[in-house]
Amino acid sequence: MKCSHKRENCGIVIRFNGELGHHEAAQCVEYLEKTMTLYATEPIFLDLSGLTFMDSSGIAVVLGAQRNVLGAGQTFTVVGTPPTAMRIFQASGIVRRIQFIPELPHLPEPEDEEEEPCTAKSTR
Amino acid sequence: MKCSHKRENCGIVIRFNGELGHHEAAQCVEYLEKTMTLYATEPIFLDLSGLTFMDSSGIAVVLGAQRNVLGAGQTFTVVGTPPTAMRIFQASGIVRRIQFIPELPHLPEPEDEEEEPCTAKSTR
Amino acid sequence: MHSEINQMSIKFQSRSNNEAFARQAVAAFAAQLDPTIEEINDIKTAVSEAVTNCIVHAYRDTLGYITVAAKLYDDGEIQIVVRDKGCGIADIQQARQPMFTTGDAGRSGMGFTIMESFMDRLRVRSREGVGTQVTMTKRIAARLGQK
Amino acid sequence: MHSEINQMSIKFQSRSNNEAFARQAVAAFAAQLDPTIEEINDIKTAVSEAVTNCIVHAYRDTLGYITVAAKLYDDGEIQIVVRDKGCGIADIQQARQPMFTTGDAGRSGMGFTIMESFMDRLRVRSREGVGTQVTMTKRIAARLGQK
Ligand SMILES: Nc1ncnc2c1ncn2[C@@H]1O[C@H](COP(=O)(O)OP(=O)(O)O)[C@@H](O)[C@H]1O
Ligand SMILES: Nc1ncnc2c1ncn2[C@@H]1O[C@H](COP(=O)(O)OP(=O)(O)O)[C@@H](O)[C@H]1O
Repeated sequence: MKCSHKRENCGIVIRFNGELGHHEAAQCVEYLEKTMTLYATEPIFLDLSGLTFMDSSGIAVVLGAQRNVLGAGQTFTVVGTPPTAMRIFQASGIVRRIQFIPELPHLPEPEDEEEEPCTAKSTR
Repeated sequence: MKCSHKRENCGIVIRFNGELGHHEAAQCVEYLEKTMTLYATEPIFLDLSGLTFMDSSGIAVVLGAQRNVLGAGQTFTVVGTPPTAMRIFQASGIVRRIQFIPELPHLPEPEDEEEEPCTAKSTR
Repeated sequence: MHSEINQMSIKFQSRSNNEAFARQAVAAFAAQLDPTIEEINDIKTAVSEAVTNCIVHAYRDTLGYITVAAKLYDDGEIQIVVRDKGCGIADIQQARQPMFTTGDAGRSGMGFTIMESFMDRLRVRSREGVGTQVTMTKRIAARLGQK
Repeated sequence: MHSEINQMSIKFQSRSNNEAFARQAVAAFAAQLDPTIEEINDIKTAVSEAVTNCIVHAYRDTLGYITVAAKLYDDGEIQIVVRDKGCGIADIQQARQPMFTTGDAGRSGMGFTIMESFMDRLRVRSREGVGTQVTMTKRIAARLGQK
């Protein structure tokens, strides 16, 4: 499991690569908390498209991230969830409380200030 | 393990894809024999670049292919052997009796009849 | 027909870094039934849930042994048995309810529910102080081109 | 230091389609030492040779059980023990010679030689009619960025 993050037009994108089971969950929780604290006013996207495996441990990881949201422009969205992982999130019902989207929103370059719905709330 | 073959400019190229251990060896031996009989007058290349695993069972497979050579233009060359497999062939000493080359010879298209050293013997 | 064609078992300590080993070993064995990637993922997920339960619940504050046994049948069925000699489950019916957990915030209580929905059948046997045995089966559909 | 940090064992029948399972299971376990791809390939190859020997030689005309046990040590060493209860080896020194084989045309007699050269140490113990035990160890070098 490798955690990384990167600033994109739409906000901060955190990526998990590899297998996410109970053994790896603590590391993911810690990384999410650290990164979300660092970017307390920006939209946060969790990109799961690099997961090669996930079990029900992923549910608590995502729920915990949602609880990390610090207000003032910070939002939390899960992106690119692989099919098997999606079935797990669906079974748990958290798809009703957290936003899951297939791809990162394609926003224009930061220069085009008129159209930045995704980062709108994070300007301060 | 998947065996396949294809005609290329330089001759008939047989490809092994996947893992080659004792369990898969019989299938490989059979495929080589069948294909080499079918193209009895053409140069035969065994492309191992698609092997994800090989143990000492590969030695007998390659030695057997060499014994299949039917004369009259048929030659046998091993191509693209992965590093770990190469160390096995080297340990066995068969690298002194069979030709191992890194890549298929790049021959001009069949139209250019002047330069076809590799298929030269196979015209009849 | 339903005859056994192959079997294996693995035994390992209840350390969380063995979860990946356990699910990958079962996946490597199940590959003999020529499953789809989705079927393999289902099996890995179910094994991961059952093995994690042994580590987190059965041997919560101790180190113990876990065995995973698998059998393949000629009709494409795989049977997987995950066994521990841990604390056992007092009320199995309650334990199998979605969202029920005795674990910490990291547990969602969805383990048994996932095992049930990713496999065809799930049987749980347990005795407090003796241990737990989870038996799961799944039929891998024969595919065109299957050997 | 040389303390054991983890262990596992697998047990399976002497069917040739279990060779892939055995080497992949050991590879999945050895992955905990963060080996390079080359080191993993070495281990898979050595395990494959030892397991194939049980299937082809130890249980030549019969079906028996093979166990593969592995231990990890805190200095990066992996120890692998492959055991059978097959025919045994009459003359171990002779058996370990390169090119010596009692097998058919499919065997090259290079199995023990490959195990020796791909692993750091190889020990063979055997008793005719009782079985054979092959113990192999390899030290995985610590790498930059290793956890
Ligand atoms: N192997 C086991 N040994 C002891 N208790 C178990 C075991 N497996 C499950 N349980 C009990 O059943 C409950 C529900 O398990 P499960 O549905 O897998 O969810 P979770 O693991 O997230 O708690 C656990 O919280 C635990 O109390
Ligand atoms: N597990 C075993 N049980 C019985 N005999 C064995 C075993 N392993 C090896 N041998 C004997 O040792 C010989 C050499 O083995 P090896 O070097 O692996 O080459 P190969 O397997 O190609 O014959 C075998 O031909 C066999 O006679």
